[in-house]
Amino acid sequence: MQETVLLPLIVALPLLGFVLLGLWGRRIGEPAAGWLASFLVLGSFLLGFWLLLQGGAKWTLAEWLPGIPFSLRLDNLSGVMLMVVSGVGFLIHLWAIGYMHGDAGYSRFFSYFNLFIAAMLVLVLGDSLPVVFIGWEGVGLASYLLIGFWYTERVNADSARKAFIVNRIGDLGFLLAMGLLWSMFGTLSISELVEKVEAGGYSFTTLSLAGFFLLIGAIGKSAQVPLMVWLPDAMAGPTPVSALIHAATMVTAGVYLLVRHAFILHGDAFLAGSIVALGLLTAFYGALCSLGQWDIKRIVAYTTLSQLGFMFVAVGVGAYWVAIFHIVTHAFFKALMFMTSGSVIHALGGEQDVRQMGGMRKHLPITHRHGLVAALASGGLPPLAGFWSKDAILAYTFEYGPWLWALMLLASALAALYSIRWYVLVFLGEYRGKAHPHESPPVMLWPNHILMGGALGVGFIGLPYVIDYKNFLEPFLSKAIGEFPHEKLPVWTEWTLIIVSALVAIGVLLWGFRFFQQPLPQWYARFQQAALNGFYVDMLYNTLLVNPLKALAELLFSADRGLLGGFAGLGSLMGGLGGLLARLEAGALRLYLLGFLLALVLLLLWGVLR
Amino acid sequence: MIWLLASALLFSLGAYGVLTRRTAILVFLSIELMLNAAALALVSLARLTGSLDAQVVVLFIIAMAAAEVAVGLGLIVAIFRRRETTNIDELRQLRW
Amino acid sequence: MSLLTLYTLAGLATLLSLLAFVIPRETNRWLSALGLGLAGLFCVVGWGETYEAFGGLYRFDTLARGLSLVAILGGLWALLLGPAKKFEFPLLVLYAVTGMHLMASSPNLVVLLIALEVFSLPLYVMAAWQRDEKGFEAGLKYFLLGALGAATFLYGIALYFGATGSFNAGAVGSGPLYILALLLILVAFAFKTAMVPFQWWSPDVYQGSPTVVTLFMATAVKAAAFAAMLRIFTPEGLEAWGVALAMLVALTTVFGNLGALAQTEAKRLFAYSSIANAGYIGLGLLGPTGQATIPFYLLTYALATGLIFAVLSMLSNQEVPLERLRGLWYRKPLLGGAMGLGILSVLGLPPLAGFWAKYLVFQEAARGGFYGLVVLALVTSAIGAYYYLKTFFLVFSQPTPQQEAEDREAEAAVARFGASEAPGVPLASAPLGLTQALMAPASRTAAPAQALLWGAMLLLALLSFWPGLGLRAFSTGLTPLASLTIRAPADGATVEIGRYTLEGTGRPGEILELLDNDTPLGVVTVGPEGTWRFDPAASKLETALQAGPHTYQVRRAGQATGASIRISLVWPTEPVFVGLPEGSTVAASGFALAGVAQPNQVLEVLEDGASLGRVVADANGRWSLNVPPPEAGTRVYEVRAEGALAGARLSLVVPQPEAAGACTQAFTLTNLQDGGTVSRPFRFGGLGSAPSYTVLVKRGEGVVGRKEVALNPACGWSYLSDPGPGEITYEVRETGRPEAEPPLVVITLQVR
Amino acid sequence: MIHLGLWWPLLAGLLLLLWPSLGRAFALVAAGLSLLVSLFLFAGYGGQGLAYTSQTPFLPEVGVYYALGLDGAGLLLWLAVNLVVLLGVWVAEVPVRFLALAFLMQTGLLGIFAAQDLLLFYAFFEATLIPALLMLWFYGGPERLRAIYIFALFTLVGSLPMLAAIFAVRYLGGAPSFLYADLAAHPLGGSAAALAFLGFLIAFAVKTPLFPLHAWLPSFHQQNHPSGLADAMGTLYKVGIFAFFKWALPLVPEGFREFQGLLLFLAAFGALYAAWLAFSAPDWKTLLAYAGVSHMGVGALGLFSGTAEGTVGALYLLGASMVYGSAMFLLVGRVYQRTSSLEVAPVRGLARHAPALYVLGMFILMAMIGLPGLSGFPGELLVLLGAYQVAPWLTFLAFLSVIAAAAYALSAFQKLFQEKPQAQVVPDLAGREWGFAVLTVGVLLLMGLYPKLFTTYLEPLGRALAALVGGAS
Repeated sequence: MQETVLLPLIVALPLLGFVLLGLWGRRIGEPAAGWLASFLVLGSFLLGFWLLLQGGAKWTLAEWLPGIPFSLRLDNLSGVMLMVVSGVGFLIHLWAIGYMHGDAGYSRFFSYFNLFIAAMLVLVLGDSLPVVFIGWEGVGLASYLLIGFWYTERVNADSARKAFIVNRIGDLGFLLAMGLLWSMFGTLSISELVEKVEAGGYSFTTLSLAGFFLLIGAIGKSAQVPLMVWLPDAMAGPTPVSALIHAATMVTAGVYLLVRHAFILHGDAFLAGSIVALGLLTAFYGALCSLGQWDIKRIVAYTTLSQLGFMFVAVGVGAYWVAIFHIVTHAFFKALMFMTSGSVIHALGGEQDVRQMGGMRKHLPITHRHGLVAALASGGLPPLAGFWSKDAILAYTFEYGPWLWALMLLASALAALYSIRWYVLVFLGEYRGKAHPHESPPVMLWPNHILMGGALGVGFIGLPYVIDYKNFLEPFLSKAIGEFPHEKLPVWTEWTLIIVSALVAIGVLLWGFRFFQQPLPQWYARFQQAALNGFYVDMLYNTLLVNPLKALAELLFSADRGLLGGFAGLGSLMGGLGGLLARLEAGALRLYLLGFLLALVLLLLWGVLR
Repeated sequence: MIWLLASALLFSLGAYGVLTRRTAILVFLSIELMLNAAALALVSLARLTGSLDAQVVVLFIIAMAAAEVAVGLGLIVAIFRRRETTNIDELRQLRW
Repeated sequence: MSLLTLYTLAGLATLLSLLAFVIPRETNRWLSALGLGLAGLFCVVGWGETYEAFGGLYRFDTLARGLSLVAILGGLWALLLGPAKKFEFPLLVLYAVTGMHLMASSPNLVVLLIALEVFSLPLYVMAAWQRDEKGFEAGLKYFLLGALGAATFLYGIALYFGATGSFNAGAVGSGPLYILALLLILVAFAFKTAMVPFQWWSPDVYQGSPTVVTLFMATAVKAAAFAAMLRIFTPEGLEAWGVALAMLVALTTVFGNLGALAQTEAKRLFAYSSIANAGYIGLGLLGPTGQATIPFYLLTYALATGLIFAVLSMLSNQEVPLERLRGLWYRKPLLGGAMGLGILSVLGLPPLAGFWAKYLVFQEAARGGFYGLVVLALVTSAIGAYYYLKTFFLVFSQPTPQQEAEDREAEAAVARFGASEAPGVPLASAPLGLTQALMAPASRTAAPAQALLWGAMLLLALLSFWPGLGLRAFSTGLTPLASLTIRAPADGATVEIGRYTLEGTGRPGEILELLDNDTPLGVVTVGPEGTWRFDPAASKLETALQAGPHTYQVRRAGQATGASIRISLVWPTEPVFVGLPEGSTVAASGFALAGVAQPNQVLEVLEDGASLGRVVADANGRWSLNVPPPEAGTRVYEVRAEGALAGARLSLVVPQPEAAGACTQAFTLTNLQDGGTVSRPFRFGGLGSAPSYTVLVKRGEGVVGRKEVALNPACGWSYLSDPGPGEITYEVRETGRPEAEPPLVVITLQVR
Repeated sequence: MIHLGLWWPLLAGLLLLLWPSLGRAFALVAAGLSLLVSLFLFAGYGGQGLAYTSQTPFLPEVGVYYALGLDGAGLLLWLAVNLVVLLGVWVAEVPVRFLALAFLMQTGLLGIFAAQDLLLFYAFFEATLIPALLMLWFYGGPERLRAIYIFALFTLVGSLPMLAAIFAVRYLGGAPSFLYADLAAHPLGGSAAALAFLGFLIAFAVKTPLFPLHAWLPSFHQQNHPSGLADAMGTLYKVGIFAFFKWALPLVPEGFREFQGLLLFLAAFGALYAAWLAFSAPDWKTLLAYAGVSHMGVGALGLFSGTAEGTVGALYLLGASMVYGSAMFLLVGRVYQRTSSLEVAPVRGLARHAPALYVLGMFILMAMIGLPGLSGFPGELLVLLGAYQVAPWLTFLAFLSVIAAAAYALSAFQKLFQEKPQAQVVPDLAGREWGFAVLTVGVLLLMGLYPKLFTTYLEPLGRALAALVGGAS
């Protein structure tokens, strides 16, 4: 862990991309901007990988703010996240070169893309909380810019603003957490916090309050139940944006934050319970909504929501390394899913409604293969990546409580259902649309190939202990997250769990395969209507929160003008008083004489009697 | 000592006169009365302390009163010539 | 020499009243203007000296000069802007200014009364100058109430004479009669300066009389009245009239500012403003150094209000409704600008002189301890800000076209008919269609009037940026009476402990408290010539002689603040005596010498060259040595740092020890300690009861000499010896006791 | 050197007033020179205590000195004022006399920050009012008369209690003169302290502006010259926080402790109240006015918490809000010059035709809502850290304004720049505006990414105040 200036260089590369493309984007022109952006991300990937091999790195600028250093730190945990962010990020950059072909703001897009990567890297590498916060809000800004990339349409601009504001609510939680930790420990750098928390000597409830604030921050960023409204609307952005930001990287930042602060959350039953509850609720909400959507990107968005629910449950039950493992696997197969949807949209000339698709198996053979693998991996078919991480989560939930395991099993069944629904509606049956689909160019296909390989193989880095094949991820991560005691399930229960989840997955996939091909029954149509607009959550928020606040603002505005009236009233009161006094001068000389003598007598009396 | 009380009485009589009379001349007359009350007080004090200054001052007062009468009556006569009345209650144009 | 002001004013007034019938009106006006100018010049010549005349009745000091100048300024303004048609106007102005000059410069009450009448009578006539309804009403009201005021004043003087036995202002008196007298006089002056509740006359009279006379009244009359008040109500007698004046001031500021809010006519509005300002000046009376601040305030006030009323008088002599001022800046920039500057100064906006004046006056009241009154005055001046700003913005707003048409009409009418006041043109011929307000007399906008406007504005600007100039001018010739200062040592200096004494000025015979770093140091009475001295070393306060910063503050008993200096004390480089002033007499039976030196510095004390022993200064640099009974006569004591050749000297007088009867004190040896080192020659001694003692001198074991020492009448014995260097021991026994007996005291010394 | 820096703008202003023919070039050079001087002063600052002090008696009998001196806070604010004036002169399309008035006001402001004598401070504090009034007067909107009344009365009526407080501090405290050192050496105690502090509170609350006394601000900004220069100078005139920090708290710490609870509540409530109001502001100037009130509320919260971080945060936020507040006003002025309307409501979609303007607007707005990496964030973070220790609930209340800020800023921004572009073609940034844009963005980034440059000098001041006031709630 040596101090090296290469660490900030990792962040500087994409930042350089942002600046170059931002200022001279037009001059750089169409394909060159894309390649430049992609290679910069590749550069930071390789640099990060090389530093990780050397056992991590550190870089600090002391007293950036009084008592707060600007410090970056690459350890195993942020190493894994770095690999995901820059690796998958690079692939999506390549894919976007093809996808964004012919768009007017081509270089502007890639400069924002690089800004996002830079902000995400700062978030992941930041050691002191304010630095993480810079990345945290930087990522929010990038998502605002990218969602509202085609800002000329009102709906895109509105959803960008909505995303930013909801994220800001989460950020407030993060800020308050920083305030509380500062007032408790007087420092905000995570390494010192770890020692201080071990040292003890603080009231336990305030620490759990800090944990709660962090949780609010994570909910805001990872779109968990109360603050999940912005993710579906975020699909208004171009598909690579949805793939990178709203599948692979940004939404997982919340999980990363919780895992990074595992030493605060661990051992606090209340917090763990609430995380599990939130995760479960989000998983079910995401799954059910996804089943009712018609827009292809919204389907995939809700599936992401559901998978995030899984990750939160993993963190809740204390399986921190499993959450990161699920992030890695999810990054691969979800990005693949998004990119295949993107290829399909690209092929159909921008058509996003699933009802106008179908039969892509014949027209786009290669994309079909990617779609099949993505659906199966997301559904949790045994040998693929999705199965292993989901199964690990299920194992830990069984430890936490069998009732939770049953619910999670149901959720994974739903996951299999919506994955296969997505596959069937897009690739099977006859083509219902009017356009004539053509295969995507190689620059879009090759990233998908790599992701397909990942979706197939990445599961094997975290096998359960029963399979004698060594588990690489757990020891690697626990060095950074910290050792948390965890007694292993007996062997036979582990095997039964694995077999049961495998059987459920295969069964549901087959059932779904057949179910979605024939005309849908009546009860499903009614359910679909409700699920389409997210069980009316948006409408609920508007009536309960947004409109009353706007009305109150109007009221306050007129009240403020009234305040000014109040001061003017005070003035006129003085004027009235003055008028009264002036009235005294009634002009009659006798009155004056009387006034004079009366005052004289009074003064003399007072003078003598005093 | 008794004369001091007498002058005080005279002074308050003058004040009463100022308040009750309506015509300007009588008001002015009662003010002159108050002046003479002050002169009386001075004379009695001179007698008490035996100093000559007070008596000289009384002479000054008489001269001053005369000057005041000259100017005052001139003014009152001018008003009478223009308004045919010296009732001070009618002069009420200047107010508020 | 400086009686000239009085002579020019009075002489010219009488001369002109004789010649007025013969010389043309214009020369009459210019002559009186010249006379006023000359009188002003004589005031300025010999500024700072005080000149007594007529056996104390006429005192021409700085106060008189300053306020006469203000009165003359008012007079000049009235003269130049005043009507030129009738010759009486300049004469009346001259008489009034003479009266005001007299009032400003005499401490005698009777002369004040006469001066009051001298300047009031012309004013009554000038008030009724317009010869119309309102003019006569104003004149009559002013006259009757004025007469009433004069009567009260006279009665006050009578009682004052009864209480104090003298007519001079500063006489000391007590008891109810004295208070009654002072209150009566206060009422008379409250009437003259239009303080509430005696201000009834001023709004009506200001509105009724011609604007020029209002100008004269507002500026000059107040100056003269306050000059007299400054002489009568001096800070010593504060307890008697202080609270009464405070009540008057409180009522005045409230009434003046609030009343003005509802006014629509300019002259009446500024009447209320001048009532309020009278209140503020009253504040100045309550403080210790009112003599300097009030004239400064009056000067700035006179300039500012003079500007305002001058502009109003240039607009019209009758009433000036506020609407008439709208857009003045655009129609007549000079008038608009002058009015704007005047209003801002009276309002007290910081960079302008009005602010410094108001600040100084508020500070006086704060120093006098009337904090509540200061806060009230501040709040009312905040209220006042409203109507000042309203007028200011009115002047600077866009003029309505109808107003511009009125202006053009007025110019044409003036051109055709000449000023309503212009000599020779009867008023009647002007078409009655024009409102009176329009008739702006042509002579008013002539060159001299504008020159005066520019002069007043420049003076106001000068006072805005260098208020110190005005303040110092008014406080030069000030009798040391008022100022309380610390003159030595200089503020901020570093001084050696013990080498300095605190000196300063104050009122003769006054008792002052001294504080060192806010802890009482001591009390000192001021000598007859107004100076006091105090040696901090003599004070009981132990921190008095510590090194480090010291803030010495001197205060009058019962007041919160006074003059103060900050010096930093350092250890003296070479030792010095403290506590015993030069040449004081000491006890023949021995006394203690004390002083200050560097901490734990080794010193040697010598008496007429003979060492009395070494002594070590303690941690905070203090040292002391008990001197054995010295011979009678003046002895010179010297203290030297070890190894130094010379040191500080102190000569003290030792009286002849008279026989004190049987000495019963026990035997003591006061100065030397066993084992100390001494330089040659040295003396030691102490007290005892035996008639005489023998001192045995031994080197090692061998006896070197024996000497008998007799007890002096003050029961003290002392032994002077000058042995060779080296170790020597002394044994002292009562004479006649055998050698073998243990001695009363044995000391061995190292002699250098 | 300090005298040159202080009086040069006045001289330049007077020259411009007398010879308007000197023109804009001279104004630009003058503003540039004063910025150079303040940069030179900043560079030469040794980092400890008061530098460049000079003291000559003005009214010795009364103890008034013409005393100047600059510490960390003074230097930062000098830089901010001079920079904003340069920006204003550089880009505002205004008659030359207007620039002269701006220079006059600049001297007043620099005087406020450099005065070391309480009465001199009071004189500058009031004198700055006159050019502001004249600017509003000569170049204001239709009902400027009412706005002037309100503005002048608020300031004047506000500052007279301060005069009473000055007396109390001087005479009850027993200080020999009005010099800051003397006054600070004799802090005022007992019952008078509360009253004295109340006097300071009223005057400085008007200038912060703290919640109830902010009523003059919206009308002041609405009626001012649309070019935004007058509003920029108005933003600089929000010296309340500095005044509290420099004069009110150190001189009357005991009085402050009694009012601390109330002040914390007013600051926090004001921050949220104003941010909420900004959401429904009909035009850009009202919106920015309320945004300013909200940021100053947050800053005041930091200062009144009495902690070292809070004070440093408050001062830094004051400097930052001066830069981005004024820059935003000037930008709105440029938008007015292009579209001759300031309303927020109608959609104008300028981004299509003026992308550079769009990016510049984005930068300044993001700085305003405290996006990390830009100048708003360090101040707000420090305020949060400081205030949280003393009043966690009020800090939460105040920092809700962070969300409201995002709401009002982005919705107004969206209507102005994004959505359907209008037909009328709007010119993008022209020659002079590029300089303005580059300079502003550069300063925002510098203050956001490298706050250490300034906070090292503010740190000792913060700790000294915290020690004095004790930070207890």
